[in-house]
Amino acid sequence: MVEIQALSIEQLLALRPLAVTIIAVLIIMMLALWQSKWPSLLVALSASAFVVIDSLSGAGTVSVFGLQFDVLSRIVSALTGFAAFVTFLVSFRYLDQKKEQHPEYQILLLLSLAGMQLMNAAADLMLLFIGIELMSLSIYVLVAFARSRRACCEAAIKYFLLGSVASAFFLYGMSFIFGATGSLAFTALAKANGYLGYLGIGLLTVGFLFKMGAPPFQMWVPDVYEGAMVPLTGFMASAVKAASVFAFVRVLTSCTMPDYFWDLIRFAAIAAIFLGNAVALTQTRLKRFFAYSSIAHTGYMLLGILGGSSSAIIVYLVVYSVASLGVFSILTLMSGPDDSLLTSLESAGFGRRHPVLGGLMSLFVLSLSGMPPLAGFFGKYQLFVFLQDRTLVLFAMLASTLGLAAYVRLLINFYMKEPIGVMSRVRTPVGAFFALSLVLGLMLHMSFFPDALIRLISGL
Amino acid sequence: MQLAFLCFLPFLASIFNGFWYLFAKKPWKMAAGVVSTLALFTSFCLASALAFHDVTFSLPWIATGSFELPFVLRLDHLSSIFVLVITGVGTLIHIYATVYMAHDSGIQKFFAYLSLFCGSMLVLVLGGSLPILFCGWEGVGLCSYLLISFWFDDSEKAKAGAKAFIVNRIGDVGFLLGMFVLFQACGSLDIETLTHAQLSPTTVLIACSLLFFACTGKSAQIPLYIWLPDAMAGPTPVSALIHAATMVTSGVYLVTRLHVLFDAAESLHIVMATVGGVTAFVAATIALVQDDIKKVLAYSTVSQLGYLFLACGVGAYEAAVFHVVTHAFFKALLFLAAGSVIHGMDGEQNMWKMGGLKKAMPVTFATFTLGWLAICGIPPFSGFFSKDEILFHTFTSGHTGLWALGLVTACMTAFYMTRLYIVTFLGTKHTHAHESSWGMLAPLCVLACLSALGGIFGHMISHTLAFHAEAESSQLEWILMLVSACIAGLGIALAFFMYDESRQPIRARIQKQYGWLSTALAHAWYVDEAIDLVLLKPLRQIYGFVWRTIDVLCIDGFIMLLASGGRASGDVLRLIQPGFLHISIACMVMGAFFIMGYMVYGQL
Amino acid sequence: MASYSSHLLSLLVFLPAAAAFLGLGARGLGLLRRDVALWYGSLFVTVLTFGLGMMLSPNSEEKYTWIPQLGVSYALSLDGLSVWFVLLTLLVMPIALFASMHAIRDRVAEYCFHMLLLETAVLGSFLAADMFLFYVFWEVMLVPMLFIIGIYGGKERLFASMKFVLFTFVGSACMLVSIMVLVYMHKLQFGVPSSYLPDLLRVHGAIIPSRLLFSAFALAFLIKMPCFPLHTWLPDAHVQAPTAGSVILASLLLKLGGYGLVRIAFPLFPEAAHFFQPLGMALGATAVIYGAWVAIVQTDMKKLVAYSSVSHMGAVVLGLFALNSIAMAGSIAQMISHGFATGGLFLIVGMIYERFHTREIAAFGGLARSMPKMAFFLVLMTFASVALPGTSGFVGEFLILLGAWQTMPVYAGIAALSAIFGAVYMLKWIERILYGQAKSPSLAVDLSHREILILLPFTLGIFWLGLMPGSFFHQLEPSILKMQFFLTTGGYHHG
Amino acid sequence: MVESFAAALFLIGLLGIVLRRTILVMLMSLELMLNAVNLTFVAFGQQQGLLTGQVYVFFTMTIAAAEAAIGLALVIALFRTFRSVDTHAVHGMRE
Repeated sequence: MVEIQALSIEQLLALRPLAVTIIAVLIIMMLALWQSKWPSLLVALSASAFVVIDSLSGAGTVSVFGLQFDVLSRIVSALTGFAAFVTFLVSFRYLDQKKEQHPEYQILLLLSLAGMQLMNAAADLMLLFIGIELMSLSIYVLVAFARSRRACCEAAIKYFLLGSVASAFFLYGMSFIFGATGSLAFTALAKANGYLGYLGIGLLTVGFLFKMGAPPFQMWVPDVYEGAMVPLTGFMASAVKAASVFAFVRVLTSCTMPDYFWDLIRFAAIAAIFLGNAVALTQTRLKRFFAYSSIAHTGYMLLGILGGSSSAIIVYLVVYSVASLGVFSILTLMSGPDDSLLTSLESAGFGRRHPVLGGLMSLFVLSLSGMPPLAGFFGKYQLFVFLQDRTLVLFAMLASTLGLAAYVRLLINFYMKEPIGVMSRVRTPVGAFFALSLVLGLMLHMSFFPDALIRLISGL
Repeated sequence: MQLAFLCFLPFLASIFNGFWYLFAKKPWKMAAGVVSTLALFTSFCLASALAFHDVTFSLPWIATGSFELPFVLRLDHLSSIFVLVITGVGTLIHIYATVYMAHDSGIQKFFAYLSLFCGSMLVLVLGGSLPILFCGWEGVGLCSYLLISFWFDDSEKAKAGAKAFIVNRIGDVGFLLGMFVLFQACGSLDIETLTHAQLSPTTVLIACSLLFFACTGKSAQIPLYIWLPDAMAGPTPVSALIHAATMVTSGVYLVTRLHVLFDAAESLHIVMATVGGVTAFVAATIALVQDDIKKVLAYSTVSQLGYLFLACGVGAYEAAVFHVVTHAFFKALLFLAAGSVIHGMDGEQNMWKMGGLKKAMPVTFATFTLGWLAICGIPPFSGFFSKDEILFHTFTSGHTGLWALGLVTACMTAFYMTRLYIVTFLGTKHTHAHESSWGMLAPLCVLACLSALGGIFGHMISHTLAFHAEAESSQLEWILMLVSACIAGLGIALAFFMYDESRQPIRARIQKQYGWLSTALAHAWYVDEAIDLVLLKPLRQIYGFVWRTIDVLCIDGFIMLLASGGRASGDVLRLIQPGFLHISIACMVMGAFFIMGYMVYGQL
Repeated sequence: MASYSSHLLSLLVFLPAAAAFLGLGARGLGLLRRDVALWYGSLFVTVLTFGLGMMLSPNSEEKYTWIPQLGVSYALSLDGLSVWFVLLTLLVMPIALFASMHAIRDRVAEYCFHMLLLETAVLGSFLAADMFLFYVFWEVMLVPMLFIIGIYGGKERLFASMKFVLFTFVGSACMLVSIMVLVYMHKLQFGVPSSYLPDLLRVHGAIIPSRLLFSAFALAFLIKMPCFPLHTWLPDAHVQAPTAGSVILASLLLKLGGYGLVRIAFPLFPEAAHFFQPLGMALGATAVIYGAWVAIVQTDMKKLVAYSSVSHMGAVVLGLFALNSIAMAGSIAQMISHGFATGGLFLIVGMIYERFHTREIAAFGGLARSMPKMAFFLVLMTFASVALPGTSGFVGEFLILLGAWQTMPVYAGIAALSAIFGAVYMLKWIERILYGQAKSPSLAVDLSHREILILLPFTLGIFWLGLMPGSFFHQLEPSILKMQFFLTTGGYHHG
Repeated sequence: MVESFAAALFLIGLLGIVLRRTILVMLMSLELMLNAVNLTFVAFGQQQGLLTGQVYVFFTMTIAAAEAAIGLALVIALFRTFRSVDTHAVHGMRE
């Protein structure tokens, strides 16, 4: 018999960010009646801002029902909240241009944010599954948001079908673990050994590898990243990937796996790094290019998982997400009315026409490529410095030269090629400018004062 | 302190002239020459003041950890002789050159290079340690390059300059390696410590042979003499100063300076002697058929230098120094006289186009005669005493074969010098040539006196060197003197007989009969062409081959392979991204089954 | 050695960068056009940094903890060895900027930005005492260089800049891995990770890994050097880079390879240095001969000078791997002299290119007649690079060969041949350009006073190091002794 | 015993998705897979003697319903733009 304890005050307080998100969703639904776009944006912004601030100010570990709010989960919730905040700001003008300005966009995004918070804090597999499904389903719909465009629908249906098959596998794995240990709590995972337990965790891994976009299940990443709307791709590349990676880390840290399992992860990491960087070299469309580079970064995170220290992975997550948020925000501004600028041919010489945006893009791209002064390098350095498997690290560094080649090709394209014909002047709206400066500030802070980030993660 | 001043004065003059040439607009014709001549003349006075005193001057130069390399100048008996010769003959040649080059546009540049040369030569001669000597050694090589290709409009002259510099550099590499061997053996490169250090015979042998190789480069001996004849492309005063009086003797100076080491390397003596003798003989044979005045004098210089190394080989260092001094006098005289002839004939150098200049240029004729007598070795003149001394020492040291070779060469020297003398000055042809001005003739006269009296005066100086106890066996000496005087007379008579106007048909018959020999001699035994064929052509092939294969093919090829490999793998991996939905799902399911199987299989 | 921590070092390093970012925002100072303001602004900054550099005492130090969890500290230190490289940087940057004023007409703002950023990166690399910080500045250098070659270069500049960046990045990737291993070994042995160089010097590991780590470091530095098999990026980068880019590449960036070897690779792994000594000296000797041979057949002036740099740097590698004090002092002198001589040569080639707009040697002739001043400087720089006594080249070359002969006579002998082949390719080039009949006399305008002012510092440098290197070697003394201490005792005690 | 039956059911659902061309049938086979999971939950719950197995079934059912709703909505949107629900029609992006 499961008796229900009374909820203490700080348990309730721990639930505050989740509650605020849900309440915001309800308010926006009501506001939808007035057909004015501003209030729903404001509510969404304040909700996500609240999530960020509240998560950062929380302390200690609190466990409520099946959730366990500890330091790391708060950081990732804050990160996802920040991603949502920036996505709202950046996509506001974008939706006007695409004439798709409906309040449902904010609702679905907030719902996915709520799902992610559930995932981050989950201590029970079923709650984790509910969080994953809540996030995924709202993202499926968001991908198909611009119903009229063929690419969106195609990407959405692909993402939906593959996603739901992966969830089915995930669920099936959960049932095996339930069979092996009798409960779905993370604490029970440690006892999940023998046929049933390992098979169950194997299936869980299938689900997670799909959600993170790591090979052998990364077929969907390029198509969906290219099909979806640009701000949404940014949100997926940063927040969705961060939440799923963090969930995978929490599951793996709480279960003891035999060596051959880690070889599987090692294979996935190597495949991701090599595939991501190599294919990125051949891409001409910018969105597809950054899709492959995100696969490569998933590979680095998998490598981090092998290293064992989860705080190092979180630091890398934060650094990567911030950089990719920045990149995709600029892509959103670049895309303009008809997504024309997003191919390397048309975007040649972009840096010369728009020095400020070009400069920001170079900064974010250099951070992604791991160029020293910026946060990307620091992320990679602290991820690998305590990794025992040196040959793997050497391989990762050498494969990142392929990545560097791809990024440098992009810089060359931006600065050293002559623009073809007249390039439409890109105006940066106030909201987007504020979001970009926020992202830039965060990244530069992490570049020059990285110890603050580490203290935040370990200390809190 | 005066020693430093003596050495650095020419450098100052060179810098002054250089800046004047580059930056001043209206050059006053004679000023550059005057500045350089004054500088060298003051050096000469200082040198004569300091002569034969032991003076040293040192400045800190390179000092890293234990290795100390100060800039040391040391004047002692031997180097003061050389300094006097350099500054004395140098000043005379400077005066001559001021007039000779008066009409040339780049006169400041010429005198800048000339002073730079004298400065480097003084550093070479006064150098206290081998690296300082080496600095002078290469500085002199640089100036000879700059001066040979002074008239750089004609690319032939520029190539001759480059050839001289590169051949010298080959010798310099030998010098470097010799220095390293010595440094490794005795830890210091100072000449004093080297002469007193106990070194194992093998290191001494290796070091001395390397240094000797360097001397052959600088003093134009057998393997590396090819650059001297081409060096005649430079202006005549340059040929006189550098390629007759001073630079070419630096090899002999190095050997005499390190004579203690060279004495210790016994097996090297015979090599040096034979190289010297053979060079003398071969150069003399080539000089027999040359038509260009300066080429004849160039080959005669090579052969006289051969004598010097013959003397060093047999251990007669005093004789060598004595011959250097006298050779400097009469060879400089001959070159300057030839220069004034060329000047008079407006640049014509082929002696067959001259003739009968006796009347047109009386003073030049008179001074040339004195020089001619001196070089042939006619008794009262300086050439006789120094050459005879060398032959005497060769004979007494038991190398009779080399003595005979030396004697034959002496005869040939007399023959070709007289041939030159007759064809240019005597004879009935009336070629119009204007006598040079007194600025050029005065140095000629001074040099004529020196080469006439030099014999007695030089004999006295060189004997003061007294490296070895002088065994005076006067009776044998008188006989040998007589023999060499007769040989010289024979040579002259033969030449008079052969090259008299009336003997034209006999000459034609000999020409027909030994035609092949004279063409071979004219082309200097085809040595240049041989070296070009055997060494330079294959080297040029190698350079091209090395670049094309290693750089372009191997390294770049490998890198391009890697780069295209990266790109190709990208393209291949891109192809496995199925656009079709059902293929994606199929791949996904296969992946899932693989993982499930792997987990179960792993369990076994 | 008494060293007082002064903020001067950080100011010196970051002043150009600050000015760079300031310059980006500049809208022109009232009366001056934006370009002119930028030119003279950045020129003023580099001269200011030069003045600042003058005030430094040669063993000041500065250390703050930056990332305690990873043991990374922000540490800058200036000692006898790095003071010369820093001064060389401070000297070359204003010259490069001043020389490129006429050449670069458009996109001046970006040009000044990248040049000043490059100066900060190079200064930082020479001063960094923490391996993490060294690696940061080492990589930061690539970005501005990429842009300078990429935007302002010749026809295939994109290919050349990409090759340059990737080539160096591969080397530095290996270096980063070995830095990480070192930091980890320090954590194992002393409990707390640290990437501060003096701490890392105390780390002692087993033989095999230290050899691997040394080869990783050596790979990065030999690529940057560039040494024989890894040099093919240099000719492309030089040919395509603008004049100022080439000067900076030749005078500064190549020196980082040698500096890295002396400052980091040898003291950290003395035993491995001794193990790799024959290989290193063999590579150096082959590079000397190979560089000279290939330079002889070049038709493009810049490629010829680039391959001559390969030959000179081969001599430096030979000297460094000889591991004795004479050869090491010689290599450092050779590096500085190479900075002067080859920097000067590139400047002159740039000036010729500005007049004739071609770099093909065959297109020239008889320039000495119409351009005597240029001929003087060209002959001087050539003979400095062919190691003629009295110029700085001789001091470096002589000491290297002398030192190398003590350890490996065979390789020193081979390298000594460079005197011949060096003379061959230099004289062949000089003769083709300066002597013979003039081909296009109308374009041959002699050097203006501005250009002579640009060449003057290098000429004075050549004669200063050639004739009076006393102060140079005196400053160098303590670092060389420290190096010897590490190489002899440090090495074998780890055994 | 019941789990193996549920595993067979899961497999059938999986094959349904892989082999069939129309997306609607895929959705149906998806539902089949989720019901197979429910079955395994109940089977293991009964094996362990725990009621929680059956409670989990409710969770999976609600999520399956949500998925079905969204799947159908996407199919309608797809049909409106592609005029067909055939998987082969859906291959616009090829890069």
